[in-house]
Amino acid sequence: MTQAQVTVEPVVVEEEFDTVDMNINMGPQHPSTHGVFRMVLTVDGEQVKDVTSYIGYMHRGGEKLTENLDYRGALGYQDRTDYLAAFNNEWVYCNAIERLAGIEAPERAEYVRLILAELNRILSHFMFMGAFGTDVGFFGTAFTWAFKERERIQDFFEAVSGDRLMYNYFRVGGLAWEPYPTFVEDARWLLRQVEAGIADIDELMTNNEIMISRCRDVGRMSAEDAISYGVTGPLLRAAGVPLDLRVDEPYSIYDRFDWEVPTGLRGDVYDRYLVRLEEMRQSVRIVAQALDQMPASGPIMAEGLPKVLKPPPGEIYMRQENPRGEYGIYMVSDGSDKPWRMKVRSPSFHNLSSLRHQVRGSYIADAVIILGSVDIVLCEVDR
Amino acid sequence: MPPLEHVLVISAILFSIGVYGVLTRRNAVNILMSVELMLNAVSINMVAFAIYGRVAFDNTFTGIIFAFFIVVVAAAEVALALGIVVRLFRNRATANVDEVNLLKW
Amino acid sequence: MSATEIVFYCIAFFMIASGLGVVLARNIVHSALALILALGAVAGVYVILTVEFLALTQLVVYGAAVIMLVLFALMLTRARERPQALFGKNRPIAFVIAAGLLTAFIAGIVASEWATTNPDDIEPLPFQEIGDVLFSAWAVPFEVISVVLVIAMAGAILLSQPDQGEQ
Amino acid sequence: MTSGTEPQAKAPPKSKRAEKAERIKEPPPPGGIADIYRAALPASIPVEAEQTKWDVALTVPAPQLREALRVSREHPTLQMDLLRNQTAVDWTDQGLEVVYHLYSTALRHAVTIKAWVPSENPSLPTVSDLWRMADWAERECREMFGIEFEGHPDPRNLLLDEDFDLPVLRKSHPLAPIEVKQGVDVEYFAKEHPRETPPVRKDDAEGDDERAQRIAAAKKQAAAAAGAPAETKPAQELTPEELAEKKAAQVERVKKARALAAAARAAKAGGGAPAAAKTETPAAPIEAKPAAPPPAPATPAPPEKKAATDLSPEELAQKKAAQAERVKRARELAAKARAEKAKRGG
Amino acid sequence: MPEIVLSEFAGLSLPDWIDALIRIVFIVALMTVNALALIYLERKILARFQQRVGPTRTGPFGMLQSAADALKLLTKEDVRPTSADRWVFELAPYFAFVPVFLVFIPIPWTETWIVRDLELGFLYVFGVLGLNLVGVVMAGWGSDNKYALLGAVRAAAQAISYELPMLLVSVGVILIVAARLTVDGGSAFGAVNLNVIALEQTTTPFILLQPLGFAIFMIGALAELHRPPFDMPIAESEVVGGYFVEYSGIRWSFFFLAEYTALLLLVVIGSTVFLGGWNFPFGEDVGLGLQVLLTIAKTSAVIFILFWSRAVLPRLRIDQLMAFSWKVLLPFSIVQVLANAIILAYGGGEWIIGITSLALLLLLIGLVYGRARTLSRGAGRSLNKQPARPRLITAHDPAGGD
Repeated sequence: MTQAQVTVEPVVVEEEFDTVDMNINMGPQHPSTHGVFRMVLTVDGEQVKDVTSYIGYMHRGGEKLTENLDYRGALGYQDRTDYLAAFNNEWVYCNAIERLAGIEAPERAEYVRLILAELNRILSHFMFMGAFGTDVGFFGTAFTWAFKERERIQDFFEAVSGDRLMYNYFRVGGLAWEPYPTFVEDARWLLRQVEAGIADIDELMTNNEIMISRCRDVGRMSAEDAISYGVTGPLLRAAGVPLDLRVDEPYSIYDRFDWEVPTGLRGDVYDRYLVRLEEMRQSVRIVAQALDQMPASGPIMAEGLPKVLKPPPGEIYMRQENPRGEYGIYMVSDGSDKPWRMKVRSPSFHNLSSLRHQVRGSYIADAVIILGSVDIVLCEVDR
Repeated sequence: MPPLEHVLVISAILFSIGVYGVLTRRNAVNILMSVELMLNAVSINMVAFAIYGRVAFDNTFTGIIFAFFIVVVAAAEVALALGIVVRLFRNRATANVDEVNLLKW
Repeated sequence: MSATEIVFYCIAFFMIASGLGVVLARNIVHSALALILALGAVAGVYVILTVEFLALTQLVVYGAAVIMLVLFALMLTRARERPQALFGKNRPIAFVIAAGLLTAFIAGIVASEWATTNPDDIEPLPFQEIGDVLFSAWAVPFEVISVVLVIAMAGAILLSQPDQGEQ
Repeated sequence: MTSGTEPQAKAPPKSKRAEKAERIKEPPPPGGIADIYRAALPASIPVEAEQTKWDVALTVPAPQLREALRVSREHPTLQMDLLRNQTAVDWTDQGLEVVYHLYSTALRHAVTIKAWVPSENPSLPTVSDLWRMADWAERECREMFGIEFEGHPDPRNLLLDEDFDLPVLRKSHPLAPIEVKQGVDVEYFAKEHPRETPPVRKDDAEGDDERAQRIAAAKKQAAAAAGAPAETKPAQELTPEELAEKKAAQVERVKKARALAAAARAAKAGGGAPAAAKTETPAAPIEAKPAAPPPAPATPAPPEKKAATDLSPEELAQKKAAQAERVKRARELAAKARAEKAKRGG
Repeated sequence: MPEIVLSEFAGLSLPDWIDALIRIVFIVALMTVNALALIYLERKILARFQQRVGPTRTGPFGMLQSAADALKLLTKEDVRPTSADRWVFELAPYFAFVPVFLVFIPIPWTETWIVRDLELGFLYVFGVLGLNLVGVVMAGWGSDNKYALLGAVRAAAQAISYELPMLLVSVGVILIVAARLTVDGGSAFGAVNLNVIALEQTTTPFILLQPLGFAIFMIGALAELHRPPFDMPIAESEVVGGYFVEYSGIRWSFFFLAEYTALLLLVVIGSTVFLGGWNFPFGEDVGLGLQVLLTIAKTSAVIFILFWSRAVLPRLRIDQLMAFSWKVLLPFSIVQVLANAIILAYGGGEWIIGITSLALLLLLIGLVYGRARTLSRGAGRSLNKQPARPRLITAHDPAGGD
């Protein structure tokens, strides 16, 4: 890795005066901004010269709210940052508190958490496939195909947690309640369905000539640039950096499974798509193994937890690999029943900050699919 | 069929409108459009003469062929002229012919 | 007056009105749209004059291609944002010149003796013969025209390309 | 190089909290990242190491922070190429603790770098030229904590309303009412609704017993009802004068930053767009801006969202007028609300 | 110029104007019914592709859904943005609609069911259909909306570029027809008459002689119709509907009507020119009633393919679209026309034309496919997979530093 060659170049807008530049306001209400995101494209004809992002429309002050609730009470807010990966968020939050307070969740609970989080990753990537397909122009076909599988997973989650989107099922030290009796069998059935669904999506999109020519070499980002922008997750892996926190800073029980980390070669939109597709398959692998290894019975909650949780003063930066990248919670305890400071490091936020770097010089249509390939969840960007 | 004189008068009116436009308009694109009007007026004349004089002039199609060529040349002319206008706009930020008073770019 | 003549005068009126629209409209895009109408009306005149082939050529070439070029140029250069610079100072003079020209034309037309056939005896033009003539007697000019077109195309592309050396 | 602005940034005053915090500080294991840092950093940068629940946290003096971060990025034994997180913690009376979480993708080690800045006019050099990620992170930190990052290329608000300039994540910022009336007459609400519970909680001896807590809360309430002197008043609660002063400083800062940004923009627009240059002035938002009277922080937003090239002068003027109109209306409304409140209260 | 004559319509001698009126009413009814039916069918077919059921609630199988939609559109408020250019905005739908309406005139539904048998039918179709663009550009510009403007500019650029290959491959067919007409020293007069072209296909539809021509014609038709994969002018995820983004109610439905009518017309023309129109394949003489059925069947088959392509193809980018037209389709169609001309001029058999065209088509497909393969480099292989073995995280080897 070369040293420190990554500096911020000044914005070089071509001095040459080509016809009249036009500012296009894309969003906050636009079908392809994936939420209330606004970007102002400065275009010359169809080519994007510059782009300015405006975020914050969904800012709800989740950090401030969490600081004003006790540790357990703020759990529900964590679902709402990244609503497509709610289990993963809950997990990070619970893990952060558990590490702060020195609690250890029982093994069975850990397995259930892992299975649900990995399934949630698949769900989130299905959502990506659908939305990205629509961005590329599959008039709804990719969307409905992906959503069919996503619905299946959501049905499963509903059976487990009682909710389809904001599960609120994990607890500090374990799970809210015992998973229902046929959990394992249903999960196995679900995996088979999901695998078929992944194959369908693969067949529909991967080798489509138009898809390839649309996505290849669009939005390329070198590994250095990606790292400099704090880009993590599938985007960074597509750029060729095999950084996966499940491997590099292991947490939970990921070291018990046999799986692989896919990385791309070019860091373009197509690689991101491929990486996500492969990640879904790997998640299926992980879940299958976890289902086999999972103890059939056992406690799902740590013993002897106090009624009011007061972790000793200290701090932790808990980070885990969410579907969109490194989701970190920086939590500072002052010894009271509320976190003194809770900061969410959301992957979407930093991935989105690299948008300008990727979009400049491409076409308007590229801007749309690049934004789609970044796969932002605006609730998470704005928190 | 209307008499030849009426066709000619109409084309003359169109031509005069074109002349007026060329003389008064300042925007290069507008001038171009006025020139198009004049060209079309001329080609109406050509066609009219060809049609009404076909018997008298030995069944040739010269007028119509000319009108056809005028259409083609006009297309070429428009393409070129618009290229020049866009160029002009790019370099001098104006499409106004009165402001193009430098004899250099 | 036959139906054909009624149609002709309607078209002529329409044509002149659109022509006036072209030169008088304050908004340059309106001018361009009026030009489309005027050119369409010219095509109508061609149809009345039985040259349908020419009328269709007119529609294909002007209606789609030329007008699109004009509109492109207008959109790309945003000419409509400067409406105050539309007309020059010499409007009265121009009017006098145009009116004088028109008077002279009409005087000439009326005064001349035209050796024409009776309008009612005119046969529809056998346009398949146009093709024969075009590719026999007029073959060389036809080829030259195509060369002109190619050159114009190349020139237009060259002109509208951004300079490479100029920074 | 970039230091010299904050001579007192180091060594925050020792309060009770700080003492407590120091007591629990746990030294990192030897041979770890802390030692590598000690070796890599120049001797002029003192490093205070602490083992957190996962990473090792190193505290460096604020003036040397940038140098320390630069070394982290460039030193071959560190190679911290990923700035994964950047934020701040408001420790009320001791100032703000700015936290940088670093990670090396090549060497796979992580570290936390911290620096203290005072609560009043906090300022740090930017690192957005070292990690481009810091661009947005610093913008967020700036609007949430009021920390000014010197040399930041684009110091606008990121998540909040563009003329909302209160540090909302500071502990001194009340929670609810301002969210209701965002941007309009914030100061009034801040005065009317002081923070109800003290953020610094006593280390109550009742332990984890929920009932005892409830009793304590009830006791507190009773004491408040009895008109006891505001023992509960938080130490960091600012007096109105202080608040006003701080606000003024902040307004000044924001104004400066905006003016800078506008100037840069104007320069860019002037150089890049002859069309705009042809028409009168490209955009003159700076002069047009009223002098920002303190009671109404809802200053008109300079028309910075659209590039000057895109607006004709007429449109610009129109837009500006509309904006002024809107601001005026907002102010009137706020004044009315204030009068009503006062009537009801008094 | 046609003077007043009594014309025949369904065996009756009628004055011209009544005759014209009947034909106009017929066309308008056909247009409306066609648009309603196509919209319903498209929704149903797309729904099947997307594993949905589509409209089911209105009428049997949801068949009245389009009618309900039409009713809604008719009663909807007609909104005009305040900053829109009033006249341009309000007239644009008609400018987009009328040319399409006019294209009905030379279409041979059967051997004799033609509104007017125009000798220059083919040229007429393209001349008039091109004017459709004026309405589109007016809508885009008059709405004073940047998305609309972008959509209109895209539509114009793409229509201009795809009209050319379409015309050229049609010239290929016309050459063949002309060669047949002049074979006994006759005149080539009528070679651009759509009905004559259909008549020439009693034994062999021209798709067998000009497969490349048919492919390019249909691709061009997709582009002219703004249908996927060439739907950039109305791409929802980019320009949110394009040139009619500001329209509502009846004006918007005019655009829609024009779009679906143009779809029908271009496909009918395509099937007339390349699939033999009302001819039974390989030359059975059938009655008029069956001829209509044949036209409808061929048209429906092609329309189904267009719907299919909408379901499974993503959208090209505008520069790729232009490049595809100018760098691929145009050279291919020019080569095809030249090949036809040379073969016919030197008296080669028509089967040589067919084989040449087929070879060109295969070459075209190979080019497209090969480019995609080169780009993707085997989609699976552009990934590195690294085993996720737990790696020991040492806090860096101190020996490296000190």
